[in-house]
Amino acid sequence: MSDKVLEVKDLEVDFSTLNGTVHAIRDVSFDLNKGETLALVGESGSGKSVTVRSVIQLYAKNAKVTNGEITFHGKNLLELSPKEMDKIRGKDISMIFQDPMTSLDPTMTIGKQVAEPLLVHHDTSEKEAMKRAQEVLKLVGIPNAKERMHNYPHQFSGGQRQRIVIAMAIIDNPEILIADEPTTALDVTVQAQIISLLKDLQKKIGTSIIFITHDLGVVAGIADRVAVMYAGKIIEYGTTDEIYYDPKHPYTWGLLDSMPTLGLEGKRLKAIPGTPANLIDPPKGDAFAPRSEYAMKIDERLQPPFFKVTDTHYAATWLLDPKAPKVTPPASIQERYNQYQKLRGENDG
Amino acid sequence: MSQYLPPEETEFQYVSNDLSNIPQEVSGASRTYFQDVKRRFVHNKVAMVSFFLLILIVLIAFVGPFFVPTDPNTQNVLFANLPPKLGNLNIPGLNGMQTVGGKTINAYQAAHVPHGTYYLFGTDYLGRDLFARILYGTRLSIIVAIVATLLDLLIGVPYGIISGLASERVDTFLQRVIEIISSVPDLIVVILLLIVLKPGLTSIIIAIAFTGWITMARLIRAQVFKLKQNEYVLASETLGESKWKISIRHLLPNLSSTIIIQTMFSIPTAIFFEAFLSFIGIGIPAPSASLGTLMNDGQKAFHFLPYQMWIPAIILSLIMITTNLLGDGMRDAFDPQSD
Amino acid sequence: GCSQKKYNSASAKKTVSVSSNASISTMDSSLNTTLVGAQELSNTMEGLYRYSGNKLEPGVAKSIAKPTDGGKKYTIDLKKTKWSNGDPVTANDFVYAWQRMVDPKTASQYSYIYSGVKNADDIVAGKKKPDTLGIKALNKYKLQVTLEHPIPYFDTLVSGAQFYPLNKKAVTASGSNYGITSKGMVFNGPYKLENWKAGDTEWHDTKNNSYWNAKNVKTDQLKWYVITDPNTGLNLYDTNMLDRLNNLGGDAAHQLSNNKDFSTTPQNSTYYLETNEKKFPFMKNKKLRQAMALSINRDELSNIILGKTGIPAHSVVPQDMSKNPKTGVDFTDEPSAKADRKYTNYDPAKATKLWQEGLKETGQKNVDFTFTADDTDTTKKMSEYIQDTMQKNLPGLKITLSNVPFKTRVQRQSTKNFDMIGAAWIADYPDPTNFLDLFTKGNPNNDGSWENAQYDKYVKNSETKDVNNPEKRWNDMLAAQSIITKEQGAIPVFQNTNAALTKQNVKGFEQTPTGLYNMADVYKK
Amino acid sequence: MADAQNKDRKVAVKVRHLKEYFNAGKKDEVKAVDDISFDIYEGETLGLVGESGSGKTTTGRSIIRLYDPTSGDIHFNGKNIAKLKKRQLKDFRKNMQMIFQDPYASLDPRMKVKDIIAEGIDVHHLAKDNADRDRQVADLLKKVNLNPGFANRYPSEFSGGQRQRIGIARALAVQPSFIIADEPISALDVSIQAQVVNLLQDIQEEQNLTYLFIAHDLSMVKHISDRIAVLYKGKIVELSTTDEVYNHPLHPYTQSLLSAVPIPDPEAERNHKIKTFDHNHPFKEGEELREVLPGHYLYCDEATAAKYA
Amino acid sequence: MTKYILKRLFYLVLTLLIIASITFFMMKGLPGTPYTNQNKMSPTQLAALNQKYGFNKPLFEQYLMYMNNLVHGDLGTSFQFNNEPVTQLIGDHIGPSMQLGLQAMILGSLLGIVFGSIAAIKKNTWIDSLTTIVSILGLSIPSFVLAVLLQYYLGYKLHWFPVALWHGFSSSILPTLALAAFPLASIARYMRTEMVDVLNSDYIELAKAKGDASWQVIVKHALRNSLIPIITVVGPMAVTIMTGSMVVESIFSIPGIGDQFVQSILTNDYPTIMGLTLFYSFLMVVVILIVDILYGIIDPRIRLGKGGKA
Ligand SMILES: Nc1ncnc2c1ncn2[C@@H]1O[C@H](COP(=O)(O)OP(=O)(O)OP(=O)(O)O)[C@@H](O)[C@H]1O
Ligand SMILES: Nc1ncnc2c1ncn2[C@@H]1O[C@H](COP(=O)(O)OP(=O)(O)OP(=O)(O)O)[C@@H](O)[C@H]1O
Ligand SMILES: [Mg+2]
Ligand SMILES: [Mg+2]
Repeated sequence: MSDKVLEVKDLEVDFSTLNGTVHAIRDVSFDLNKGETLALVGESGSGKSVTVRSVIQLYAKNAKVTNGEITFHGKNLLELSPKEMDKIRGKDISMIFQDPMTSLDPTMTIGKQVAEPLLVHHDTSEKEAMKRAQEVLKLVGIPNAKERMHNYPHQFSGGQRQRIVIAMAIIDNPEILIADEPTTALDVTVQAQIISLLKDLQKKIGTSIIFITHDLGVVAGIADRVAVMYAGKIIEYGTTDEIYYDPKHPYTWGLLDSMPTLGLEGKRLKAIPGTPANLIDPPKGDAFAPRSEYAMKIDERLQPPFFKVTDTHYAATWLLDPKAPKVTPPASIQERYNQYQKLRGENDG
Repeated sequence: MSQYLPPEETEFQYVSNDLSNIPQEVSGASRTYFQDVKRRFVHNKVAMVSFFLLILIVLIAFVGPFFVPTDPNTQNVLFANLPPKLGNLNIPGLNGMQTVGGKTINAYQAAHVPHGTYYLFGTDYLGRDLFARILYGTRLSIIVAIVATLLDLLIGVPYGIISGLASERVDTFLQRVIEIISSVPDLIVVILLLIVLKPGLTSIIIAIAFTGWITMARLIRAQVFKLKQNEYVLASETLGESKWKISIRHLLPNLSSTIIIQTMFSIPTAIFFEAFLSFIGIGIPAPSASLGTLMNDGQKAFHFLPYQMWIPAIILSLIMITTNLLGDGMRDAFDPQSD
Repeated sequence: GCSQKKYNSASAKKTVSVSSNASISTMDSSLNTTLVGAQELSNTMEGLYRYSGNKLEPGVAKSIAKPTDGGKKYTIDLKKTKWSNGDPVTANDFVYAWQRMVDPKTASQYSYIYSGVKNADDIVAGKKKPDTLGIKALNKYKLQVTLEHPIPYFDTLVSGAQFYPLNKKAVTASGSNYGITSKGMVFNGPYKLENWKAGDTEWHDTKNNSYWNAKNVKTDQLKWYVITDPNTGLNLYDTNMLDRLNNLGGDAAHQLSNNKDFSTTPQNSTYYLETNEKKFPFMKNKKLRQAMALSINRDELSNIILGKTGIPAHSVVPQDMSKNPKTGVDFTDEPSAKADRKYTNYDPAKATKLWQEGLKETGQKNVDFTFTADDTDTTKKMSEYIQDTMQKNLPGLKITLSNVPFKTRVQRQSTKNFDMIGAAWIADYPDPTNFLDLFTKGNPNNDGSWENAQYDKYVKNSETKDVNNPEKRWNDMLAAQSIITKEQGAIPVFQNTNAALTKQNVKGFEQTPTGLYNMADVYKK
Repeated sequence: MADAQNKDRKVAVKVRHLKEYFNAGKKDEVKAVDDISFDIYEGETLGLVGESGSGKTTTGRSIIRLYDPTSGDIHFNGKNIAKLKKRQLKDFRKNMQMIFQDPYASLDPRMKVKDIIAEGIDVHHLAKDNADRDRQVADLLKKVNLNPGFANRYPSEFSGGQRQRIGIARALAVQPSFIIADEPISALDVSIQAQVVNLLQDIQEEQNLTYLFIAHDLSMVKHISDRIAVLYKGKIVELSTTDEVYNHPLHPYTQSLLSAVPIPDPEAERNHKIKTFDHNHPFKEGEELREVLPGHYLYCDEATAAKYA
Repeated sequence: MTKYILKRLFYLVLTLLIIASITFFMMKGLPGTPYTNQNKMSPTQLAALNQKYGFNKPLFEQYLMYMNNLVHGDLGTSFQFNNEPVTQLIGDHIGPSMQLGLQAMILGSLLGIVFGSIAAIKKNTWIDSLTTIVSILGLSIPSFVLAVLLQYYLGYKLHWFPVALWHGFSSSILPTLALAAFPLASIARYMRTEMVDVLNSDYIELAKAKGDASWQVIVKHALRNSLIPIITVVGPMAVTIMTGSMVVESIFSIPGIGDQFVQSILTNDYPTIMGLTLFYSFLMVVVILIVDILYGIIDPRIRLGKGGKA
């Protein structure tokens, strides 16, 4: 496929700790198409951050990629030298982190920080870079960009800082923008602004975005496709609509159900019982099985492969095996599907 | 690797988990905070080696004198300034040879030392056995360090806690006091104290305690400022706990790492300070020796009898390095982020 | 080591570099109290007479004057000499300096040395005007000095810094700054001090061409360096930065004793111990004091611990200071003195015995003494040795050491705030009475309060009745010496010597009886 | 302020003209809470929402007297506690408790779970003996769905959700009637949030507790609250029943806030419009909190209020 | 800002006055007088001396006089060096101490920063251990031992540098090295801690994500941010070192202030002791003030006078 900008294949990442080896990423594969937004969702510790950090190879010292391939423009990023990787970082692939309050160097003016990628990667003169920084700052909605370029991070609000970080990430028109929970630390109103900013930018510069969050509301607003992670694996992926309206994995069901939605509400929330899986000694079979009411014997022994639902929708659960008994998803999930069908009908009609 | 067995029909059966009663897991084995600290510490080889070395030094310094029959203060003037010698082994530096006026002579023969008598670290200007003196000196230096540190803890820690918890006005006052004490040169404080007091172990300790606690108080105060914002302290307050009890129940235990680490830094400081006092002549009164007085004496004879300075200096450095490395190790062990 | 040469500048001809153990606090001859100051004053000033080695020679005076009026009047003719600013040195310069010295407003701490000059004591006490002092300028170059009683050692006395002339113009012009900087000072001695400030750790003396005897001064420049660290001194000497290294410590002296540059010169001083008989009346028991004296092995102490920076002292009067006026025998080598050495020769068994008897007689069991002494290296080592040997030989005695700075020790001494003290006396003038006086009843320096009427009588006789009869006087002093030695009123320990290193090509370092060096005699071959 | 609709209900907490200024009188004065008044009825859950820094935490902490109010009254069970001396606080603290936001910072890492939970029991001498204390701790652990066997463990061994339950157990230990929950779930993972919210609701039903529930996650607040107060820059701009606030928000800020909440529904998100609010000129002269509709309070001037009448 | 500085200046003056008062009364309470031959002086002479130093006045009056003189910059005259004004004494001797102190601070800070940074960057490698050991050695060898060793081996044996004395720059090298060991070692240790913290921070990660090579990250971002807290340590340390190390000065026969300090103490030279104490305290409080102000200037986050307790 020609419009794939990034392909991750069979990625496995371990961390060695005093307690033992943490198998944080266990065989993760996905690809990213040009101009699309792929959302990675899943509970805390499921491996979202480690996955994307592997792409730009910024991870803790105790990390080790034990297997896999990350292809970008025909090159396996995992085989590049640190120098070659430096050339890609911030230029072709850039990244935004969760906390805007700590992501900026407190002792450097924001203009300089925004201009830095240009200065690092091109022979741009300082003046030109600063001019460009000013443009980008204006683009992300910093008022009086010209004057405020010379201010320090602490003189900006959280929302403004996140805009500055975004400005920095897009100044060199990267092909891929990785956003690791870019709005989690922000207020809903500010979050909404940042998300619409990202959407606008994507339209303008055509970047592909990998967007990490555990807020399903945000995902619904921004993503074209969604990959759901659990215990170091992707367990389901598909278009946003497919994941929201026709999920197949019990974990995805639980995730959707635990959200009190403004539209659908019941007296009690449906919680996913139990605690996340232990990644030092991950279960042999389906890691979610112990918390699932749909667990089968096979789940204890074998990890489920991906079962195809549609061309774009895959889920790793034995429930999709033809041999499995017919399952009825929880009522709320069926409700979603029905609502979706109705909406579709309306739209088509 | 286990062989892959394709899924069988029979395995596609619900196991009907009891989800209302999932066995509740807690991460890892049951470990207290201190067990964790210990674990991290044990994994730090440098710190462990330092720890055992230090223990060894302390043991030798405290137990050694019982096994070494030589009295550290016995003078044998005829055997003054003999170089180190270990048995009849001919190890350079430990063979009792000495260069006097360009000629190498056997100092033991020259002084008519009876056969079979030898001094591992040599003797000093009064013919005292330096090995015995260094044993006692090390012990004394360690006592100075420990006692001074204890005093430091007894003043610095409460001072810091009070300053951190008290009202802004009291805090400002306490900080001014610290500011004043710390802007008077250490040397003068100590010397003035020593003029008023009688020179000796007690006054040295008091002198060290007088200025030594300032850093501790500052650190503790800063830490208390941080800790008292902690929600568990607030929680305790909402439960009606008094400030006093909060300090004991919550602050003190959580300050322990700061305290221990700072203590590890105080120990070398105290030893060092004592050495310095000895250098300017107001240290431990003779004939008792500390590493400081020994180095000081050795320094004066360095031109001719270098071993008299080298040996105590090496031992002091060893103590300093081990305590510092131990301190580093402790700091890392107490920092949960370090693994 | 390619740059070795660069630091050898001291070896340039006609410059002699010498170590000093302290800096000069004042160049005001009326105020100086230190040996370093006295040395520098002697380098740059000239009194009536000057010692060259042990020989007293005329300085500003034409010749060494003989007294008249039964030893109470001296009329001295002066040479026509000049100050370094060209002013003549006149009799009035002496009159001015002497009167200034005794003027209580000057508050000189050394004015007591004038005692014996007519009216000096009264002037110091504020009872008489300074101009009543027994000194008169008969004319520009003739000086007359009147004494209250004859002073046998008058000639030596007036060779000292306290009796130097002062240029009134220079002194008054500088006001209270006089003596704290070389600026504004004028000199009439062999050298001039330039660019100096009080507390400097390095100073240079340049040859004074106005000096009357300049043609015999063969050195152009003296460089003085304050060196307090023993290693530094040795390192500097070995790297030829110093031509003369003074005051070697015991260890160094011991190690260097075979070096050809090494020399020791005894100083006219005695180090002795006193016990406080006021505070501890039982110490009036002479057996206890004798026991203490016998418990010290002075040879071992001097040879090994002091490394020959000291020689054993058997009497309070140092050896090689005064000779029998008739036979030329040294005061400490007279037969009676030799016989009395049994009181100071190491005898541990006797010491123990005497000590126990003394304790029994006084009803004491245990004696706890704090031994106060200076905190110099040598003194510290010595006191550790004494502590050890006394405790070993004198059962029941416990000694705690208190090594304090010089000033503190002197203070404790003069306020009698001590148990046992180690004191040293350096001769102001080389005469046994300078030492014997110290232990007479009521003398401010009799710190231990030992007293003996017979002794006092002999000392008094030597200064009054027999003062003009050298032989009788000698015998009085010997008798006094014998009494104090037998009683061990003060326990002599050692006599200080200056152990020094001198480069082979440097000559003329000869100590004068007052512990100084006549730097006009020092030259480099 | 007991409005027409609720005049029969018993008021648990009555806050009047509460002000909490930090660094009062200085150049860097912060009016964290600026003259707010409201009631909390017995057995209800009042949700307090607002953007970061709007003064939610400060409000909660002032009510429980972790801060001394700058001015204003706080009536709790009929007693004005705003001016109680520190010494007198102990009694009322048995009845009012707090659950904290950060499950990591709110448990002393060096204490065992049982000692954390029993701290209140110890302070107020609620246990007859050690066995009784242990029994109470076990009961509390069971109540928050934790294995009683965990009593001897240390907080570091627990996950965020489990820790938050321990925090809840600690608050319940003194059997309070009113609990302030300051963002008790915002530090938790989505899938765990629901567990804790359910637990809070269960306990409320069981023991007829009153909650002040502080949060910025509006969907959760909506789920749990009976009434909602919207805080903005230290002032309550709107206060009414949950349905009213969500379905008929009157204040432009409330409207803007609600419109910004993301909806976990792609279809809805596609048509999502966000209302903007002018943060530079939020308040006008003559505005105060007025009851414009029965039980619906709005921060507005008289003219605006008149429109709804 | 101005208000803040004024407030600080007020406290500064207050601190100095308190220190002056404390030292004054402590000195007065000490046993002993500065006159060596007191027992040989006549009462008239003593009275003259006492009058000269004002000892004949009531204590409180002496105190007022001292304070009054102090305000006018007069620290009295030295006992030890008859009549020499203490201010002049300090002026004469501070030069070499300052020069040595500055050189040692500059050398120590530069090397300390380099060592500390390298240790942090190479955390938990043998390079880290090596720099740690070197810096601990710097902290654990007493300066007099180090001075003796340097003098003996580099000066005496190898002739690389002058053995001692104060003759131009070359003779300042060995004492500078001896003095630099402590600042070097402690700054290296502080630097390592700070740098490790900074390197763990988000903005460093972001800088890496921008494609900065590791040296760029260090130079552009990490160094500056880790240096800020170091300033607070360096200031007071510089004062301590610049006001003279008696040990090093005496070993190298340098006419510095440290030796004067000890000499004045040993000779009961009260005016000098007090003068030097005040001088030191003055430098210390001024430097601390400057450090605080600098801190605000260098670190844009800290605005003076805003927020929190000082
Ligand atoms: N440096 C590390 N050392 C050990 N384990 C690590 C390290 N970094 C991450 N992990 C582990 O790897 C797993 C995946 O972490 P990751 O940060 O990718 O989670 P996440 O999905 O991003 O979670 P969150 O939503 O909390 O950010 C977790 O179990 C985590 O504990
Ligand atoms: N101790 C304090 N000193 C000074 N200002 C403070 C203090 N505590 C809080 N503030 C300020 O008071 C205002 C309200 O803070 P508060 O913590 O109550 O907000 P919040 O609504 O709880 O915000 P968040 O959602 O971030 O928790 C903020 O501007 C805050 O900076
Ligand atoms: Mg993450
Ligand atoms: Mg809050």
